[in-house]
Amino acid sequence: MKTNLNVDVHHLARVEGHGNIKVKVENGSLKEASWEVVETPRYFEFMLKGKHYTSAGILTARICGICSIGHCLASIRATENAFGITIPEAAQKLRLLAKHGETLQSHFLHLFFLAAPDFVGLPSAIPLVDLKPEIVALAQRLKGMGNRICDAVAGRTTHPVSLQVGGVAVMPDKQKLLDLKGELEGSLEAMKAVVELFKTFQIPDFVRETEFVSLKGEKDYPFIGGNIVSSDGKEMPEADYRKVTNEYVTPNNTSKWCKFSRASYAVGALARFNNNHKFLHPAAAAIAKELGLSPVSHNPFMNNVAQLIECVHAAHDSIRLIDEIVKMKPATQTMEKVQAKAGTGVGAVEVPRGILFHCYEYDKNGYIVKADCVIPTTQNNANIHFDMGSLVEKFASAENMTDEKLELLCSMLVRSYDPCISCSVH
Amino acid sequence: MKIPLYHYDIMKEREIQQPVDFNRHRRLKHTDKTFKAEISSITTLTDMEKLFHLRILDEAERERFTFLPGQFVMLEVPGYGEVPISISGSPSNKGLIELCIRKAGTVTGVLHKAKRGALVGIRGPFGTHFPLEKMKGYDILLIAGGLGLAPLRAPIFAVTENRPDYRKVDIMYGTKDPSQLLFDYQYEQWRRIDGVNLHIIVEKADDKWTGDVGLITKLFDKIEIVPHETYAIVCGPPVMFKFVCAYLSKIGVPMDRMFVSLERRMHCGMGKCCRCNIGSTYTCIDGPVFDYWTVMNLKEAI
Amino acid sequence: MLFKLLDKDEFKNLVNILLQSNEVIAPKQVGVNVTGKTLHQYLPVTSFDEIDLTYETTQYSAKTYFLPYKENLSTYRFDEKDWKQEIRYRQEPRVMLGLHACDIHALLKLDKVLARDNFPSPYYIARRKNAFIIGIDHEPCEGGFCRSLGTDTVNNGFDLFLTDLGERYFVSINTDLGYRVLLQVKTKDVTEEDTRKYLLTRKSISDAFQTHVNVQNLPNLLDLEFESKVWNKWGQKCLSCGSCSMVCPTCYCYGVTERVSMDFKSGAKVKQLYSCNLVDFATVAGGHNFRPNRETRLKYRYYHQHRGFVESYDEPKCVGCNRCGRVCLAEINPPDIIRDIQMEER
Amino acid sequence: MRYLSIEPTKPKVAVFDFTSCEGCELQLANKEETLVDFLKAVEIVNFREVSSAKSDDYEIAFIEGAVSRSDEIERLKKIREKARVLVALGCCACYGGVNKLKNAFDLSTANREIYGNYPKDSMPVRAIKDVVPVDMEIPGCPVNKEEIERIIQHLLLDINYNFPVYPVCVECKQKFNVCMFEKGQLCLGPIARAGCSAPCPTGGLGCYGCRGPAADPNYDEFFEIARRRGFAEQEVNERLSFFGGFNGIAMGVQK
Repeated sequence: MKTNLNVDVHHLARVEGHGNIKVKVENGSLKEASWEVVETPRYFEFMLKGKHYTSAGILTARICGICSIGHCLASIRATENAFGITIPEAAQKLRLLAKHGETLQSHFLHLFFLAAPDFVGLPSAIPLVDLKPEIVALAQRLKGMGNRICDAVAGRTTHPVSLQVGGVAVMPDKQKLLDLKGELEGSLEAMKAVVELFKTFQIPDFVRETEFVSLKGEKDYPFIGGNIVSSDGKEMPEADYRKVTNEYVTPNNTSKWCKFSRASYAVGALARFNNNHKFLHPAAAAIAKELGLSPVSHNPFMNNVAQLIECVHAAHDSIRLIDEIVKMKPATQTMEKVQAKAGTGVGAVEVPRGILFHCYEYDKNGYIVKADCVIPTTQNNANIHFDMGSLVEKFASAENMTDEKLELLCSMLVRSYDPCISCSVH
Repeated sequence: MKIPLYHYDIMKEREIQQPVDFNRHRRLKHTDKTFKAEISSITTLTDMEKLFHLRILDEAERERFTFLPGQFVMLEVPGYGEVPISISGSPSNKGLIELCIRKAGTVTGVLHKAKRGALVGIRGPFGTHFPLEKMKGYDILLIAGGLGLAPLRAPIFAVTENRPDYRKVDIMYGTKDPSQLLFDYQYEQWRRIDGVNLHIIVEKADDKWTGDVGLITKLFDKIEIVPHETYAIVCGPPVMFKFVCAYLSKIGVPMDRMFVSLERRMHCGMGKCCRCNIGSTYTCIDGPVFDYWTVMNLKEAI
Repeated sequence: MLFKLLDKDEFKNLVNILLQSNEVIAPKQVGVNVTGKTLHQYLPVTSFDEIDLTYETTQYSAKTYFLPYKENLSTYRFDEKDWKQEIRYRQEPRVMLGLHACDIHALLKLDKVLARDNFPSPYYIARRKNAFIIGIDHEPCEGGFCRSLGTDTVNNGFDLFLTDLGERYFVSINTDLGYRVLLQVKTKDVTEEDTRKYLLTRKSISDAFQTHVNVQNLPNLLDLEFESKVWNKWGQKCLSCGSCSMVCPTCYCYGVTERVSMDFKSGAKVKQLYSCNLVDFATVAGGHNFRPNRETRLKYRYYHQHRGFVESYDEPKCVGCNRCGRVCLAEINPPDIIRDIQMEER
Repeated sequence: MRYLSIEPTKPKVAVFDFTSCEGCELQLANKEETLVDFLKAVEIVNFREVSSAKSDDYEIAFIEGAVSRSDEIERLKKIREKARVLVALGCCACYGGVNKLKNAFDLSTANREIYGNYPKDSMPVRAIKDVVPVDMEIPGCPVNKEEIERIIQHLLLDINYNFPVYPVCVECKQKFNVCMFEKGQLCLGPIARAGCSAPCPTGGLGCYGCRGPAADPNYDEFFEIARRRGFAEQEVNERLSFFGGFNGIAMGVQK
């Protein structure tokens, strides 16, 4: 057994943003196992002060280039809640469709480009272009489909334009939607190939019990708004999010940490699956079974599997949504008239990496007085950190353990959370 | 019941089926069909300019391609763009198109990277030409400044190859400094032709320069001009030809016997894109060769 | 020209029949503006109900269906050491329904440049000859000065032309194809009473024009006023945004760019409509800009419209639709500029 | 390029991220239909967001993001030393981007309010060109992948790439859109540089000018239009300052 291990990863690769891993094992005992977020802070909550409500969604989309649609949705929902606006049904459907598009884009980006290289022993997906062109083609097709949905509904892939306070500014072209529907239907078969690929991946056997927090489904798998629920049995309205997140600052992280019932909690695909699996589309639920994921799973590496399951669900649900949208009359209203007023509103949205909260206080002219954003990865950071300690304790004593092997294992742990670090610092 | 409207197929028109000939303006043709040409030779003239020899590959197309001094072609590097370039070579040199090109933008940048054997496209020739027929029996002044020698080289060829048709020929050429002199390897040849005088001047001499120094108008001191017996072709930047033409006009050369070649942005060469418009005049159709009287009447020409 | 009467129900039949096997472009309402005014565009339609023939004017002209904003002039296939050029002009027949007289005049003007002059454009001709044009009379639109330019009525350039007589349309038939298409539905012969009604309708439209502009002496005047301060005044306002040219039914100038695909296996020569108001319109390689100032660029736009075009074709390029005036955020519009040049009191 | 008798080269490319959302980097992995060809045209040797391989041997460095911390200055200077061509990728790198909005606030107050007892290292945001010389700036939030592809093709041949200089209105009109002002929305289209194909107005959002100003923008008339159409100075100025491209331009300020 090797008694001294040392891992020092500066700016971990294949994650969004800048984070470091430090692990030290001396004489067989764990000295340090830490996950540090060193991203430069941008002070978005400060920038928002004094901004007009029309700009809030545009600005906060820039918190993250990967989940910009999620930020925009949470932002405009917070504003709508502050102003007391209910958006038209068509807009609700369009927003959900845009969100599914983002989920597909983001999850497949993570699964293929960020996570998968670890399982096949490559530094990145780039060599696959020559080694396994069929996998790259699959990745392109599925991720591209997510992007095309975003393009059609939100006006752009990254940093949406049509998602605005009051609804969705333009009704997408019917033919475009029908084309996408065809693509979605065709993709279901392709996703089966991804499932087969995932069956060949060896997922580390590691469990650490924790609390899972997500939005609570009433009739559907949860995505936009509603109550917050925890696997520890707690529930509260989205407006009371602060009672759940309890953000606090640590000396070595530019991202804050969160805790609820325990020292840390987890959000994301696995949390959503654990809390709401009964609302999954049957096809998605079947795949969960096939890949050996059953609730409540406390293996953080299974988050990858949960993401794949969500992709299948999102594809099926997108087909349903498109069917409903194209049936609407040509002049269906997609925007509600907006009247600014003083007040505070919270918007909670399940974005790819977990539950996202935006909260704004407005003056009577619709300018922001105070803003607060709590990002999924912010909520996960403490959990990642504690997982790391537990992971190292479990594996450090394993036979043939080397610095490199431990580094890979720790990196894989962080990546399995698909952290959005710039986002978490904001 | 259905009404399918019948389809008009332009490809069935007799005119468009004829071989493309850009000299026949009115005929319906494939306006964007390029003649594939090979860069058969490249001569480096200065740091910025190279002379490209182009040969149209198709024999029949090459046979049909004729031009007059002063005309230009649209030279296309497929995938990178198209630029208007005046033809620098001799019209009698059949099938060989010489283009002197300065590295200035994207297309010319690519061309300067290209090597012998490169395949480019040519459309043309386009535009008006110098009236060499009318100039017969007169004294000829051929005046160029800077890159202006590129378009002037074609009339130099035409005049020297038909030497008996013209009287005294004076070639005047000026550049900023000796390093910018184009076609210096040909000066000796021109000088040796009977009755052809070559005068060269630079604005700023270097260590080796022993010739004249100053603006091109200074060369007029050396030349005897019989105003009513003279035709002049002036090629160069607007400031230069403005001064030259003003001088010639002052000593009595009629303005409609001086010819200049104007440079404008062009995207088609066919009077369609309007980029070369000067007021109501298309430089590509009504020019690039204009007599000085017309230029005086074109607002914004100089 | 032959004339027939067409009941509105029969007209609907006609449109439905045309829709069954052809692409139909027609005026369609696309929303309302900030003051509540309805906005229309010429767009592809799939059913009769989408069409609104009572439209005042459209934001954009029908030009784009003849001169697309972007089109491939040619494409290239690159292989190892050679390339192959491909050129296509094919355009399926298309119905242009509900064009006003000014838009048809615009096509007649474009024909002069693009189909009849030097280097006729096969791209344009293919589209033009495959368009089945049904025009329609209308009340004068706000700010439109087509009457001053003689483009409020039209005698050719269309297949069928409709004048609304209430229950039915008075149809002018200009082409053999128009005649044959009309045979598919029930029409009536024109009575003396109908003719009288038609002429009265025409007269009432004609009398309703509010905006008048004197363009008779413009070609000379524009030369005289070349240095006029009028250009500074309006030039200072110009945003150089090109919107006027984009909505103009007769502006045809363009730029060409080429591109290569990312796999370097193909390329395209792309034509994109441009505007003489854009800052780099006359910039040559090497950087010299022949028109660096807004006022010069604006001036040249008017020069082309009212002097250059007249010199070449004995008529102005402008059809008086005033779309450029309406789209201009700076409120630059031909009637005001022309009056200013003529030093008329306003 | 063999038809030009030019042998294609495959330059070594690195991508680095500074203060940003990493959305522009993501664009490099987007436009899936040509991604494989894109990856074959260049050799990516360092791109942390998608690869754990790291090499310091590169010719072209793409820099995403602005500079907002002292360690970033050092990192950037090292990259500048190694790269033959340094490209600022996206609006944050070119102008500072939305990050620059924080410069309007007192940093220590912001730090105290957000980080309490553990203030973080931070400084006023700067564009890349304010720290090291930049060879090329690719504007946009996010950048336009199609444009990136064309730029790469130009870099391969070492020839200039010309960005459009005209305003967004041109491309917006070519999309057949109704003017945003007509719909009652503020839009920087008339003064902002095009090249994006106007996705914002097409999607129902007035332009925010992420590509910076067009050549020779007519600010005076633009402000006059905004005034005439009833937009408040605050709203117009918020727009102008949003992406940092219209540095120092503001309505209601005497020039």
